[in-house]
Amino acid sequence: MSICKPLSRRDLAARIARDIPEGWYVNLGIGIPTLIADAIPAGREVILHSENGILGFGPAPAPEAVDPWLINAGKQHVTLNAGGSFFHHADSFAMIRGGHLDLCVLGAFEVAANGDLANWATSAEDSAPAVGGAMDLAVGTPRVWVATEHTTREGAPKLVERCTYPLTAPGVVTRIYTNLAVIDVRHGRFVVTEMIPGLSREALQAQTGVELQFEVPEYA
Amino acid sequence: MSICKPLSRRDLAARIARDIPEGWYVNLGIGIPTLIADAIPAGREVILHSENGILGFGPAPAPEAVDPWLINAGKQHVTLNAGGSFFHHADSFAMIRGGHLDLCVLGAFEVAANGDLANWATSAEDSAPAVGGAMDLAVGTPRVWVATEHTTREGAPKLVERCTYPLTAPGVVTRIYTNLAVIDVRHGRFVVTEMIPGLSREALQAQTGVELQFEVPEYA
Amino acid sequence: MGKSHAEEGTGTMINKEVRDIADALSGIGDGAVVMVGGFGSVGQPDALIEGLIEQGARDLTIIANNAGAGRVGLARLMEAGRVRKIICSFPRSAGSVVFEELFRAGKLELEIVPQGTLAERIRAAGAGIPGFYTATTVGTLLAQGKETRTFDGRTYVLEHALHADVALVEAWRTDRMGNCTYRESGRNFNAVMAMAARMTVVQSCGMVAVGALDPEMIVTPGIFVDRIVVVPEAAKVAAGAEGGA
Amino acid sequence: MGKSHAEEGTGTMINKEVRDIADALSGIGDGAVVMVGGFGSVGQPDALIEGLIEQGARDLTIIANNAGAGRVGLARLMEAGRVRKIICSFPRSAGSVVFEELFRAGKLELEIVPQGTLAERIRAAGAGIPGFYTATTVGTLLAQGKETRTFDGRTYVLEHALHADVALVEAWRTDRMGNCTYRESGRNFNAVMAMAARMTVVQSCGMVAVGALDPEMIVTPGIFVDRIVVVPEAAKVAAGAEGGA
Repeated sequence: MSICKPLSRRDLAARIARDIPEGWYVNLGIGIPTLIADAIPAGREVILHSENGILGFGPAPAPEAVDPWLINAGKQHVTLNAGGSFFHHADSFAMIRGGHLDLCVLGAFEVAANGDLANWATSAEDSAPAVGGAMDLAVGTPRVWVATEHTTREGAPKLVERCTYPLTAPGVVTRIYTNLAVIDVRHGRFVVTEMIPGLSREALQAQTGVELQFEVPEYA
Repeated sequence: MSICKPLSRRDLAARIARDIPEGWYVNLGIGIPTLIADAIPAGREVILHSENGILGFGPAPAPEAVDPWLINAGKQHVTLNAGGSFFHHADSFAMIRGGHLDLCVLGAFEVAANGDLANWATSAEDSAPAVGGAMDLAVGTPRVWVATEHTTREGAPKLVERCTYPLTAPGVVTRIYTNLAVIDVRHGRFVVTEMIPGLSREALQAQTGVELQFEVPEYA
Repeated sequence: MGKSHAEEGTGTMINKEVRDIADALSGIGDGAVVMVGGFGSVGQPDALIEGLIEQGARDLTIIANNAGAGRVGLARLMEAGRVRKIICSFPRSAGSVVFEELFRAGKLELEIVPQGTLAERIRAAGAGIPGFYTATTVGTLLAQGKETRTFDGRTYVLEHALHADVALVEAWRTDRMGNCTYRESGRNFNAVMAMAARMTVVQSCGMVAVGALDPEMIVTPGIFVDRIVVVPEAAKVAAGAEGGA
Repeated sequence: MGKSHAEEGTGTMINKEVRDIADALSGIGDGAVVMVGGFGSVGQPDALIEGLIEQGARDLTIIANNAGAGRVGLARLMEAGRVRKIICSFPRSAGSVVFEELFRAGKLELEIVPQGTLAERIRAAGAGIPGFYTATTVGTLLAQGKETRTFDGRTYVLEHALHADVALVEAWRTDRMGNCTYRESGRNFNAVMAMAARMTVVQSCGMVAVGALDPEMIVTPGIFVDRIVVVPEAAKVAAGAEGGA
């Protein structure tokens, strides 16, 4: 293992935010993706979509300014930016399923080199998994980025040859941001395009369940 | 032929209006049905639907009060009653197709005893007939009433055994109001429930292309 | 605007407001399929759900996004043994203790539907569309048993309309004709469920005069609404964050 | 309301307004499928249609409710020989002389679609639904060649999503982010077509500041809009009744 310092959840969110251009319509999943909202550079207009019928929501309100009728899909209180709008659930998922979002950023249990995403059920034997909007987002959005720790808490790889958990959708993930690296999914291969300073290719490979390709200098 | 006086178009519209209870949501087709709007008894709340996204439209405006953005499906200028609302075409036909209207009143070229309605194309050889919303209304509305002259201008029957014109929808008409009689469509038969004063059963039958049943006194 | 028939006023008038919760829920029978609007606590018709517990109907099928939280509302209805089956997208959340107990004990049937498919199946019922195709669930466990079909080289599953006997929805402002507006993220499932049931019962935060709602702003026209009961928003305590989506 | 990113203002800003009609229509190629909003003269993007005649694209497929009237707008585009095919519900009306001429001469392909099916096929394209079932046309000439299927004992036909390369729509008020409201019966096909094309071009009756449109009243959120060109309503003469539906 390397001695370099993995990104914090907040730094990982900031790293992802840097790559979201102005004008994109973006849905952020629960967990690390949610943190991206606060990390978007000031003055850059990125429009956040929430499954429960909001386009253009803003940061959390001050406690005394909470509006009970205004929550996001994670059921956290939010605000509405100027230019935001409200709509119902069928219209909201028409946006998602119809391919109108530019990007969704989701968490993952596992991502496979073929782009398969598993992020909703921890076992095929779980007979009451909560799917929410994950499957609609995964199949409907042209760019599906995953934000995740590179491994599980136990150190098991989350980037794998084939998912063992039940799939959210097959072949949809286009890029993965982990606390160690940025990895594109291309033609059934994981291609590393960025690594945290001081991390060796071997160290990254050792924490990954499938062979990586590298398009970065040995030490970034 | 009888010597009695057939209803005028306006009187026919008024006769139909009498049978529309308060609270019904109603779509009125072009022609005689359109006249029903002005014939609804004052103080009775009947809510008129227009295919182009209006619920609760009111009478034509005074010429100096015409609002260019407010027309009905017949492209006539209308007003909006208090409690009216606007929506788009997909929502408008969701109301129609989803069975939410109580009634539509349509014109007809022919109606058959089995409830078949022909009101959109005058020949199967017409390769550019204008269907508009007629088929959606005919299949989606639980009560389809027809308002029509009893015969064509040439005296040919419009109430027939089987339609010869292309169908708008099969088996949908529930009642017919003509300038001579009110006729229910029941189990594949025409049942006369009302006739204009002085008209004989024989005279009505003579102007009809299929055998009638009668549930009225010989002379009303 | 033209002169309203309503204001001419000789006849009776349309008035969908009922006296109380009991009147609003009368006639809901055992075995009914009941849609419950809201997303989390926002737009949830709490008073109608509590009323349904009092009302006593059993053997219900509930269609809702979540399977209840804590031991109030939907969770209490389930705990009281009134629910046979629940159709939802997100049964398991931080507070879904009652669901967990009943489900593990085999006392509750569950149908998991992705959130977008759930919303669209409900809209389809309201729009007279018996079935439609979506790519959502293709290649996953949730596609098992579903018919598939290819359009332009991509595989889709067939989904069926989801009808209900009753929809319980919460609206922000309503008039006696049944026109409804919603507030902010309160529109959610309410606006589609209002279209999809044989009878739609609205828990309204407040009545206004006919004509007071901007016709451009009415989200659910009165055509979809059968009964309205007023429960002022002051009586509604926002339960706050519940976790899960 | 939270503080808008827009108002912090160090970066560039989203601005979908373009300078003129030519910019609004640039890039539309020969063979394009073009949706044209409006119902009769209401909500019809007249200036964009006239602009499309100048722009010069040929071999177009037009999706619209009507096939034009008189010798202006859509009728003039057809008369100029730019339209290969029209998909509509009501081609023949009092003033549809150009359509009649071209159609009889075999110079125009026609697909007749019932108005509700037309609206729903357009919405389906916008909503990522490749196909759906409807009872409309069952048992009629218009069902010929369509696949049928039975749900709960009733027969339905399969209808396919109707996509376009470009949608030309008219809106009432817009902001630089592309949010749109419509006026009265002007919503009609505009709001669904705005969802269904690869590029949506809005002819707006007037721009307002971001935040000036009530978020509860925005019918077409900016996500569906690519370009906006302002044509004040004063320049738009209501052509009045045209007959037909």
